[in-house]
This record gives sequence, structure tokens and C-alpha cells, in this order.
Amino acid sequence: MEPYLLGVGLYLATGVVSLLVGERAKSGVVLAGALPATLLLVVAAVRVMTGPTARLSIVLGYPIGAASFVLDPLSALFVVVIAVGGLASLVYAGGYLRSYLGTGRTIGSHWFFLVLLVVSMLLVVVIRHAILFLIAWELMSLSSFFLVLFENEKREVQRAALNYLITMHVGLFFLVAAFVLLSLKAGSFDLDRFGRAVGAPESVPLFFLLFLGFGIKAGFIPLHSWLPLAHPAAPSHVSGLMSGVMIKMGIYGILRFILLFGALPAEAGYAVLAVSLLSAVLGVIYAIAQHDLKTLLAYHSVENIGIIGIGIGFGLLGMAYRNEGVALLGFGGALFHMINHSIFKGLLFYGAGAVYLGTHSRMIDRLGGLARRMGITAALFLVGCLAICGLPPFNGFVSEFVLYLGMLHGFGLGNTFATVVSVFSVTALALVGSLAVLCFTKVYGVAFLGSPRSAEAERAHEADWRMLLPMGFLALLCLGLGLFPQTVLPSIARAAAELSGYSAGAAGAFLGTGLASLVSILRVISILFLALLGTVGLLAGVRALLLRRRTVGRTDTWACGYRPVGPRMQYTASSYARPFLELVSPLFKEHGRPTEVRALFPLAAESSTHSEELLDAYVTKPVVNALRAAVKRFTWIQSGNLQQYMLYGLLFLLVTVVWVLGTAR
Amino acid sequence: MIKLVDVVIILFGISLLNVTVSGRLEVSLKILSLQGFLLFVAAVASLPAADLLGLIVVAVETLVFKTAVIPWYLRKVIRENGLYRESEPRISNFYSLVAGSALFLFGLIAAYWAAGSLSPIRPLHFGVSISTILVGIFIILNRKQLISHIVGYIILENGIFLLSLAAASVLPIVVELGIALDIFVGVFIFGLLVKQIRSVFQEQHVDRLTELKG
Amino acid sequence: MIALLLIVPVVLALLLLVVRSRIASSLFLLGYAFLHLGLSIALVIRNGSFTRYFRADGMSVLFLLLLSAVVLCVSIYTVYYFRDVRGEHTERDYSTAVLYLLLFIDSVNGVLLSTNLGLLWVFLEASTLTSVALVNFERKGSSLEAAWKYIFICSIGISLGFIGIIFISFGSLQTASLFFDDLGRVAGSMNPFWLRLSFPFIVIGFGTKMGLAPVHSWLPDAHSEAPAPISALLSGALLNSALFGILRVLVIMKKAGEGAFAGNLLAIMGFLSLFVSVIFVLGARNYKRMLAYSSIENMGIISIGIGIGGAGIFAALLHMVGHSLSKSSFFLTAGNVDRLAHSRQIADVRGLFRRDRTTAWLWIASLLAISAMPPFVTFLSEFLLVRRLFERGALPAVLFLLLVVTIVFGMTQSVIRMVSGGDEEGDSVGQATAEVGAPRALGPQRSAHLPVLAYLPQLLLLATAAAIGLVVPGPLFALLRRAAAYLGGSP
Amino acid sequence: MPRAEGDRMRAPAIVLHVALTAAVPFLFLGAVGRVKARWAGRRGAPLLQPALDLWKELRKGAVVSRSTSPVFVVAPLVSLASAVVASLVVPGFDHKALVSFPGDFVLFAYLLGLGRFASLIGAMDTGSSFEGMGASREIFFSGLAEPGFFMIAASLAYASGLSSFQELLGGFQRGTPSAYLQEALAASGLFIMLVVEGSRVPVDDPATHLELTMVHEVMVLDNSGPDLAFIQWASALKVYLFASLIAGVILPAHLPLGLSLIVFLALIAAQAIAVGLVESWMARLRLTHVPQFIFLINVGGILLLFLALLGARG
Repeated sequence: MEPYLLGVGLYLATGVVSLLVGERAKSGVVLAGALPATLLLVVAAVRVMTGPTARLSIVLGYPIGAASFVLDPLSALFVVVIAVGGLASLVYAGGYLRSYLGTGRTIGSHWFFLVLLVVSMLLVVVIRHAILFLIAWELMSLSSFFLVLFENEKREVQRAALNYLITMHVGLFFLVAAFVLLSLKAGSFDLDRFGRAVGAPESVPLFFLLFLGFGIKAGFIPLHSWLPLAHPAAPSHVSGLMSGVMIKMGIYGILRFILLFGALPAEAGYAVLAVSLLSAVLGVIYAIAQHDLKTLLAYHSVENIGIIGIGIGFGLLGMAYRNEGVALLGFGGALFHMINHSIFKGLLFYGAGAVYLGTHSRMIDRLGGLARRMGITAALFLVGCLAICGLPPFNGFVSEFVLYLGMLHGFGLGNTFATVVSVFSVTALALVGSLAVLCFTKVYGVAFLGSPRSAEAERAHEADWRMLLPMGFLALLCLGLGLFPQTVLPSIARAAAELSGYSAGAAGAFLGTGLASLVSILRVISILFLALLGTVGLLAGVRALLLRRRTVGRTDTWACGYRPVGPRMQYTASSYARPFLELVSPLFKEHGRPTEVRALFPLAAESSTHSEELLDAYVTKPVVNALRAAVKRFTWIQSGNLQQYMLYGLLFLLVTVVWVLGTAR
Repeated sequence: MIKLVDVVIILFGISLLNVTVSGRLEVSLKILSLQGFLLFVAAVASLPAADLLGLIVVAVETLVFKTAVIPWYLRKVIRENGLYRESEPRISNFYSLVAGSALFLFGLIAAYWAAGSLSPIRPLHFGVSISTILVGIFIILNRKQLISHIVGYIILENGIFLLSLAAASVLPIVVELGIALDIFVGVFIFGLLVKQIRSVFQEQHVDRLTELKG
Repeated sequence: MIALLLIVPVVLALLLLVVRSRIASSLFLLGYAFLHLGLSIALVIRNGSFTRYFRADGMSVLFLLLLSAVVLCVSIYTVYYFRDVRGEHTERDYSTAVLYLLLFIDSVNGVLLSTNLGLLWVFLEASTLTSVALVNFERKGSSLEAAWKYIFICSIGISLGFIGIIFISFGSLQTASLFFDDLGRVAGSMNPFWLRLSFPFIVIGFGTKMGLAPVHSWLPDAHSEAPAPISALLSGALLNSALFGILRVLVIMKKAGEGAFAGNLLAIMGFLSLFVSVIFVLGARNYKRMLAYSSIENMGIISIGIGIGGAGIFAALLHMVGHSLSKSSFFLTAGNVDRLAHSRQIADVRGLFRRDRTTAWLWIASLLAISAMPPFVTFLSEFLLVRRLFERGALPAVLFLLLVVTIVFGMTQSVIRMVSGGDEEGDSVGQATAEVGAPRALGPQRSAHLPVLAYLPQLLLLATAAAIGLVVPGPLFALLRRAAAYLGGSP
Repeated sequence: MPRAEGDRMRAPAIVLHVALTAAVPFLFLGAVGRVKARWAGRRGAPLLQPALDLWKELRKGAVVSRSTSPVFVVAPLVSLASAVVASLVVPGFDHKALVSFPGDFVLFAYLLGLGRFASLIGAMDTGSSFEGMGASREIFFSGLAEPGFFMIAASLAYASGLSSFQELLGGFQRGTPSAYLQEALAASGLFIMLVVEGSRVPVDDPATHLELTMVHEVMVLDNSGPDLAFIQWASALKVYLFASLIAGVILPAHLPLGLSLIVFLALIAAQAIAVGLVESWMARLRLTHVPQFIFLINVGGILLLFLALLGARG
């Protein structure tokens, strides 16, 4: 525990120091502290993954009382994610914020909140005390709120930040309610006692309450509305950190309470699964409809949270039906995908940030041709795209594969309903995968390939090396985890085993020799991936050999006999996604139909569309509007008339006096 | 057996009815003076014998403040601001009288009820004080001139004073004086504010004071 | 000690009638504020009494200490605030304000230290009378209107409260005394009918001053029209003193076995207050009014906590501490905002971050503190309160949470609008985020730095609220526990 | 006993399997062409014509658009490589794949997905509106088809209780009426997959001359020389892989190796004929009707699952 606390302390200290130094020195100060701190944290986490659980107990005054900090295998996984993701974000921020220096904006406390966000997440995963947990949890929300508010002169940013803070507050209150009920049951604020205090019948509603609270942070549909607003509003290092790491804290919370509660009834598993499938499918569908690169990525976070949730759902089913394989593979897949998503989503957001700084635009249809102007960014972004689509040989595939295996084991649950659910989950996940391909071929094809579609894209320039460095590192991780997944599997398996209530030994036995023998499968996949890379290399060699003597001409793109294709004639992102979006149009409320072209030779025609989520269009907005309207209807209460005011008091007095007289004797 | 005090109390109650209908402010002030004096009598009657200090305090409270100083001060305010009549009450004079009588009746019912069930308090005091309090509130709610509100407030206070006479509970003299001082200062500030409002708003209607809302 | 506490301000006020200088006023005010703090701490350590009318007991020292904290910070701010308006206000205005301020503080002292219910009432009424001039400091039409409503509604209310006191004396004729000790002694044998009947009058009467719905209506007017430090003092000190009066009676009610009735009544009014503040916080146009409604909300919360009893009482007292500290800070910062923007309309204030970062941060931090966000103490108190509410039943707890969240939504919405944005002319209205060039040059920052005294008090208040937010320090805990135990609650 | 024979015959079987995988894809396309020609009353090109075309393209130079980036060059390589690696997990005539492990069909599908991704962005890289349009349609259709494939595979996995390609095709219980129906459903579902992935009628028409109606062909307008060869090879290989999956569904298990080979080849040939006949009889569907056609895969999958569940009950 000592290196861990030391690391956290060091982090916090650098944050405080960053407040005191000048604008230009901040990034250096923070990085100087963050590097050793990350090292300490990773060391502490690795120690726990391979050795005993670390714990520390302190006693504080009322109302906290005894509080313990525990670093167990589950926490350790998250610690690694936070530490690595945090460091990447901080390095990237060093480059990203450079372009804001000297623009009249004060960066001020931005670094401090960046560090505070990392620190609060580091605390969330080890605290085992209800009140302290909530405090750390809210600090996390607050610090990220201030980070989102960075470009606060923009109206959208203000709206997003407000929405974010309020949504988080609502989430907090679900958690408060759940924690309060649990603490009343347990007679203690110690999270470890919460689990034991809850019996079977009440565990499900309590779990749902917790799921609501944590699910808002994680961004499950329909609790996701803040996500597509906040992520684009925040600067990219923040979006990367929030989407890559912070929303995982919601997952952590859910997993932590699954661990505390032990086996939950199957309904909980089915419910989580249903929400997750919805999130995954709708998340990707909504993503396809987006024009803004970062909004699109935000919806993909919803999708991936859904995928992680599918794993959790299967893990819960496995526990409920006492099927070792399903439980382990479900939780294992969820954890693995959680790690992977933190890597490639960070990479993608950083890439989007590089594009934004390079072109000053995030609208996909205004980009284009960036691959030749921002070569490194383009290459790294491609890695992220492939990884998020779950395509070989990157890490996204491996975790989805583990999830598929878990679902296929779902047939062993010995329950027709579970079987049907498993098959549909497999199908849904496949649908999500193929739609992700649609989405990211759109993004990559339109934004990075082809010719520049606007003057801004024409003037694009490569990003600062401080931004490319963390992106490269994350891309390398994508590839590394994809090629050698078996290396990290034991740590994940340990956490998954703990979650599903098996001893580490039993899980190891299961993974090594049991029906799944996951490690050996992953080894085969690893070999196949190497073969894939080898084949590509080989074919490249063959191609070079074949063309050695031949001419390779360069010409304009073939325009089917018409005049050469100009940049404005390229297929747009909207058109690319159009066929599919028309198919799913019932899921949207469309605004702005294209204007009809009437004349024979129309001079100007304009068409713009904006798709709004059904939830926003038919639930959130009407509710908020109704609330406002309802409030307006009551403003006569405070009319300014003094006599009216006095009447209120007298009437109330009359009612109470009647009450007293009525209940007298 | 009818005691002097009871007569005084009933007189006091009847004086209320006059206030509810009088459109002329100066008449209201005269009734206030009268009420102050009646209260003095009632209070002296309920004092234990040979309590000189108590007598002085009561005299200061009722004779000095309620009978003399406050009506005089309010008259001064009225004259300085040129207000003599209540412009238009929300409810016409006739119905005001009906309402006032109803309130008075309600007080008498309360007195009857109090006489029946609640031993330690003086029923007539109790009843009339209740109706006085209600009439005070009624005046405040019914009139629009701020001066009338002050009058209503003083009547309310008179009612409370009478209510405190209903039981033989004794407040320390310090407290009694404090209360009297509070009420006097309160009325004094009311007067000052009315003057200021007059100079800013040109009117002292309560309807003018509705800028602050929402 | 108590004698010093009570007499010194009167003496100073009389001196001010003669001296009337700016320096003397500041000196007197600050001097007394420090003296107040010192004496409060001394009283915490060793309770004392002064004649039979004044005594410091477990509950009053808690309130007194809180009053000291607020008074000290408000005094520091007052020195800044009135010094800076040379053009608008004369030296004479300033010394008059300080004079009333001293008397006002003294009357609150009186409320907290009286041993007699009647005396408590006298001081409570006196606190209204002494603060009217402060509310009406600017002598505009709107402040006059506010002052009139303030004094009139409060006077009527408090008169109704006196009816309640008389009813209590009807119920306790066997002692014929309104000393708390005597009342407490005979509480068990009091006439329950009169006691019961008295409580609605007490709650309506003192509740008017405390700002409980439905008799809250003067509060938004007075708090928004008063100068910032006065608003802070009204919210941070006056409301508590009215609460104190209710608590004194509540103790008697509890001893007489009427605690459940009293608690229910308080809880109902608490929820009504929450409703009212939801409505007006959401539609707020004037930020000081918004803060005033937030005071109503918090008084409602406290009243609910007191009403539900048990651990709720401790939570309510803790919340009172948190509310006083953070709301004072909020109102003082509103003074800064007013100085910077020359308007109290939310719509007129933009880009505080760019005008004056420190004020913007204080503004946000105060919002967080009042919205029960960690690490501020209000979080802890609301958590404990919700815990107690859930113990009593899920429905009120859920209702409570819903209302509170909605209020936070309303306040946050306005605050974000005020702090963010560029300067008025550089505001990028309606531009799609994705289309705006990334690092836009924003033009030179027009920072208007206020003197240190304009920040220091809020910093002190917020730091205190945060420092006790994680763990309630031992001495404070002891104080709160003692007060809660006195009220029949437990931590 | 069969196991011992299997072990003994393993090495030659592998060689044969690899040889078939290398050669048959082109023969398959050639056969389709022949069938179409015959139906139209022409003699048609030789069976080896596709292979010869490929050979010719490999020896040509290349022309690359100015607007492209390296992605354009790498895409065909990845496309072919992914198809080749995917072929490793597809069981051949003896119900055996070169590599087999639980869930390998997931890898198969995702490898094809990788190939698709590569060819899509390769097409987008040219900046041509035609190729963008083709890419849009391609991903639309195959994106809809993929879940159906998973549903069929998962249902088969449930029916067989196993989860690798070679096991679920080899271990599939045949012989009952219900099983025949299941086979038929799986086979027809996979046949639609073949049509979609291979860009054949009625989803796409490889013989059309109007770019606006093309799907796959229009995506490769700008590819030439070895790049085009790689793409076409990958495409042919994919078609063959689906054909052998369909053959695997129908092919009875535990046949002697020789017989198994003959039946397998016959099934492949039958499919080539079927593809050719469909192309002769049918016109390409309207684009808006294609999704409904593709959704039939899912319908087949659902029915298959239903039958499998009934089987498990009964």
C-alpha cells in the first residue's frame, strides 16, 4: 500500500505545485511528478496482481469512523488503467495546451484539475468507506466538470458542462440513496460490510439503484445523455481521459458491488444484459449519424460501455446459474474490454484533438486528405479505428473474442431462455461490430483519405510531438495486447475469479485445463495474428518485386469518363451513412429536411439534416420543458402583494389550528 | 355578577367595530387612544394589589405609549403626508362592518367556549382579545393605505396585550418594558418608512409596492 | 463575559453617534468582531451567565460561535464594501450602517443568550428593527419596498409568535413564568392542549423570521435589496437566531410529550420551503434573489432535519453550520459580482472568469458549498439527513432528493452562465462548437482586481466549510452533540 | 478406428486441403461464368480464365491516383492476407481445418471484417464519388449480413454443443428430418452470405457496365496491376470459403476420406452452378430491396435456433 499512497501523494503534490508556477512551466512540473508517480502506482498494482492484497486502515472522527483503503486485484486492474491513461493524457495535454498559450486565455488551474481528476479516480478504486467513497466520487465529477468548462466562452461548452454536472449530481443522489440504505442495513459505513448485510430479496432493488448511480457515470443508455455533449465540449486530453478512464469508474462501481453482494439473482444479470445490449446497439447507431468527430467518438464510448456491460451481464448470469465458465469469461471479457477501450478510445480522442488543432474543425465533412498532411496522426488513428472495431490483430478483437466465448458458453447454462438470450447477444455483438466498421470506415475514409474538403483541411499540419508520443504509445499497446493477449490474461483472470467468487487457484485451473483453456486459444490466435502480419509483409514484398520492373504511374482518380473529380465531388460522410440511417430512421427525430430542387438549372440548393435521439426528443426535452412550464405556473405565489403574502401565513395557521383542535382530546 | 373590568372589555370590543368602518384615519387614531386607556383600566384591574412597580410599568405601556405617544406620532405622520382618508378598502364599508361583527361574534363564541372548558383563563378577556387580533388582521388585509396597516398592527398588538391579561401569568418587568419598547420603535420605524415611501413613490398604497416579485 | 458581549456593542454604537468617522467605524466593527469571537470561544470553554436573564448553555454557545465566524468575515467585508463606494455613500452613512450593524449583532446575541422566552421574543423583534435600516441602506424604491415588507411581515409574524408564547403561559399556569428552566421543569405536567395550540403560532411567528414557507415571502426581497454584507449577515446569522427560538420551544414540546406533533409540523413546513425554492430558483432572474431562495431551501432542509428527529437533529445542526458559512460566502461574493457587473440580473453578468478569476472561483466554490458537494460540510450533513430520512420512509427521502437536485440544477445553470462566456462583445453566440477555430485569441483580458479584503472573508468561510467537511473536528463535534442531545437527538 | 485412419491420412489430407484452397476459388468463378454462358447459349470462357486474368494482372504495372495515400496501396494486401489467414480455420473436405479452436468462427468473421475495412478505406482513399458510393453500399449490405452469419453459427454451435468450425460442422447430428431442415436452413443462409460477400446477383451484378448500379466493382475502379489482382484473389477466396462452409454443413461426417473429397467437390461444383443459374435467371434486386433479402439470413438463423431448441427438448 505504501508505494500506492506515495504515488497518489506525489501526484497530488505536483497538482498543487502546478497551481503556483507560471503558465509555461505547468506541464513540465506535472510531468516531472506524474512519471515517478505512475511508476509507483504500477508497481503497487503489479505487486497486488501477483501477490497479496494490500490494505490500510485509519480511524477518523465522526461521522467517518474507521475507514480502510484496499488494493485488491480488481482495484489493481483499474489502477493500471488510470495510471497509464492518466499519464498519456498529461503528456498529450502538454502538447495540446501549448497552442492555447498566449491566446489570452488563462490555463490557470486546468492542470490542477487534471491531476485532481486522476487522483480522485485513484482514490475511488481503493476506498472502502461509503462517505469517503462518495466524496472521492464527487471530487472526480467536479474536477472533470471544471476541465470540461475549459473553453467556457462557447455556448455549447456551457450547456454541456451544466448538463454534465447535473447528470452527475443525479447519479450521486442515486448512489447516496443506495449507500444510505446499505449503511442502515449494515449499521456501518464500511463497504465490506455492505455485502454481508444484504439478503437475497432486497439485493436486486439495491443493485438496480447502484446500477443507476454508477450507470450514469459509465454512460449506459438511457443514462448517457451527458456523454455526447461533454466529450466534444472538453479539450481532447480531457475527453480522452474521461472517455478512456473516467467512465470506467462507473464500471468499477458496478463490479465492486457485484463482488460485495456475491451471487445476485438471475434477473439482475438479464437486466444488465438488456441495458447493455441496448447501449451497444443504439450507441453505435447514434454514432453513425454524427457529423462531429468527437460526438461520434462519444457515442462509441456508449457502445463500448454496452459491450463491457454485456460481459458483466453474462458474468452475473454465470454466477446466478453457477456456471464457472460463463462467469469467468463474462467478467474476464468485460475487464479485458474495459482495459482495451481505455487504450483505443484515448488514442482516438487524442487523434481527434490532433485533427482539431491541425485543421480547427471537427466536422468530418470538412476534413479529408489528412493522411497525406498529418501522416503520423493518420497512421495512429487508423490503429485506433481498427482496434475499436474489434478487428484483428488489435486488442479490441481479443476482448470481444473472450466475450463471444463467454456467450457461447451461455448454452451451458441449461436454460432455454438463457440460450436464446446468448444467441441474440452473439448476434447483437456481431451487429455492433459490423456497424462499427461502417462508422469508422466513414470517419477514416472521409476525414483522413481522399482530397481535402475545405480550406482548413488543406492547411492541416501535423501535431506537436508531445501529442504524438502518447498516441504512439497507446497504438503500440493496442497492437501489443492484440498480438500477445496471453501475457495480461492471468491478471484479468484473477480479478474475474474474485468477482465470480472462485479462488484464484480454481480460476487458474479452469483457464489452464478446463473446457475453455483460454490461454492456449489466445496463444493460437496470437500465432495467427503474427501470421497475418507476416502475410501482409510477404504480399508487400511480392508486390514490390512484381512492380520492380514496371512503371507505377500517378494520375487523377478515374471519373468514369467525366471531368476529373474535384474535392467537392467526393462522397460525403452523410451520404456514406445514408443507406443505413434510412433503415433505422425510426430511431431518430430528423430535423431539417433537404430543400427540394425545383428549377431545371437550380442555382443554389441547400440541404442540412440533424438527427436527434429519440430519448432527447421525446423524453428529456419535454420533461425539462414541462418542468419549466410548471414552474412558470407557480410564480404568482410571489406576486409582490404584501397582503397576499400575509394570507398564506394566516391560512396555514388556520389549517394547523384546525388540525390541533381536531386532534384535541 | 358584572364587574367593571368586564364592562371595559366589552366597550373595548365595541370600539373595534367602529375602526372597521371608519374611513377617516384620524377617527381610527382616536379609537386607538381610547383602546389604550381601556387597556390601562383592564390591566390595572388585573394587577395584584400593592404592586407599585407593576402599576408604573402598565401605565407607561398603556397610558404613555398606547394612549398618547403612538396616536400622536401617527397623527403627525398623517398630517405631514396629507393623508386623511382611506382611499378604497377592498371590501365596502358595509361588508366590513358585517365582517367585523362576525369576528366579534366569533370572539364571543370563543369566550363562551373558553368559559366552559378552560378553567384558568378569563373567558371574556380571551374572547375579546381573539376578536381584536382578528380585526387587526382584517384591517391589514382589507385596507390599502400603509397608515391603515399600521393601525391594524397596533390593534393586533392591543389584542395580544389583552390576551396576556387573560391569564395571570406574569412577565418580568424587564421583558414587559422590552416588549413595549419594541412595539414603539416598530411603529416609529413604520412611520419613518411611510414618509420615505411617500417621497419615493408619491403614494402609500400597498398596491404600489409590488416591484419585487418572482 | 456575557456582559461584555452584550454591553460593548451598545457602548460602541453610542460612541459612533458622537464620533461618526470612517476609521472609528471600521475599528469598532472589527474590534467587536474579534472580541465576539474571543468571547464565544471562551464561553465554549466555560459557560457563563449574566443576571438571571442571560446564560450561555450547550446550544447557545454553538450558535454563538457560528455567529462569531459569520460576523467576523462579514465585518472584514463590510470594511471593504462601504469603503469603496465613496461617491454613493457618505462617511455618515457608513457609520450609521456600522451602528445598526452593532446593534443588530447585539440583538442576535440577546436571542441566543436569553433565559426567558419573553426576552428572547424581545430580542428577536429587536433584531428586525435594527436591521431595517440596513436593508434600506440604498434608499431606492425597491429597497424601501423590501424594507417595508421585511419589517411589516416580520412584525406581524412575530406578534403571532407572541400569541404562541401567551398560549404556552396558559398551559403552564402552575409556574407562571416563562423562564426556560421553569418551563422545562413543569413541561411534563403542562396542559397539552394549550401547548399544542401554541406551537403553530410559534412556528409561524418565528418561522417568518427564519424564512420557512409559507411565511417566507419577505425574505427574497430583503435579502436581495440589502447590501451584500448585510444579506450575508441576514442569511448567516438572523435566520439561525429565529431557528434558535423555535428550538427553545421545541425542547419544551418534547419534554411535554408533544414532540411528534411539533416535528411533523416542522417537517411539513420544511418540505413546503423546498417546493417554493424549487419554483423560484429555477426561474430566477436576479442572482441575489436566487441566493435568498436558496436560504429558504436550506432553512427548509434544517427544519426537516429537526422535524424528523433522531440523527436528523445532529444533521440539521451540522447543516446549519454549513449553510451559514457557505451562504455568507455566497452573498459576499455576490457583492463582488455586483461591483464588477453593476447589475443584479443574471442575464447582465457574463464572463466572470475573464473579468476577475478569483471572484469567479469564489462564486463557483460557494455554489458547490451550498449545493452539498464534497468536500464541503453540507455534503456530510445532507448525507446524514438523507440517511435519517430513509430510516423514516423512502418516499419523503426520494422527494427530498428530487427537490434538492432540481434546486442544484437551477442554481448551477445560472452560475455557469455568469462565470463563463467571453466579454460581452466577444461572446461567441450560436456558433457551432465544432466549427470554431481551436485556440481563438480572446483579446486582452480585462481583469478588474478587487482589493484583497473582497476575497479574504469568503476564502476564510469556504476554507472552514471545507475543513470541517471531511471530518467534523472534535470540539465542534462535541458542541453539536451536546446541542443535539439537548434537543433530544443523537448523532 | 476412424481416428487412427485420420491420423495416418492427416499429412496428405492437409496438402490436398491447401491445394484445393489455392486452386478451386478461380475454378469456381470460372465455372460460374461457364454456367452463365451456357444458359445464354454461348460456349463461354475456359474454366481457368479467372486464373489467367489474375496472372496477367500480376505482371502488369500499376497506376495510382494522385489523391491517394499509402492506405490505397496497403489495403489490397491486407484484404488478401486476411482472407488467407481466415482460410486457415475453415474446415475442408474432411471436416478438418488447419487450425481449429473454440470460437474460431468469430476470428473468421472478424478477419473478413478486417479485409472489408481495408478494401473500404482503400476505395475511399481515391476521393471518387463512385467509389465512395460503392463502399457505402458494400458496408451497408455486408454489415447487415454479418449478424446473420453469427446467428447461424451460434445456432449450429448450440445444436452441436461445440464451438469451433470444424467441430460444429463435423459434430452436427445429421440424419433426422429436423436435422435435414436445419442443414437446409444453415446452407441457404450461408448461401446468401456467399452472394453478399462475393458480390453476386441478386445483391450485386459483377457484369454490369453502369457504375451507378455497381457495388463491389465500382470500389476497385482505380486499382490496377498487382493491386487489382490481390483484390480479386481475395474476393475469389472468400467465395470459396463460404462455399466450403456450405459444403461442410451438408457433408456427412465420418465418411471415408476419398468419398468425402468427392462429395465435397461435388457440393462445391453444385454451388457454382447454382450461383451461375441464379445470375442467369434473376436480375439484380433494387437497392432498396436488398436489405430485406439479406435479412432472410436472420430469419433462417432464428428458425435454425428454434429447431435446435426443439431438438434439445425432444
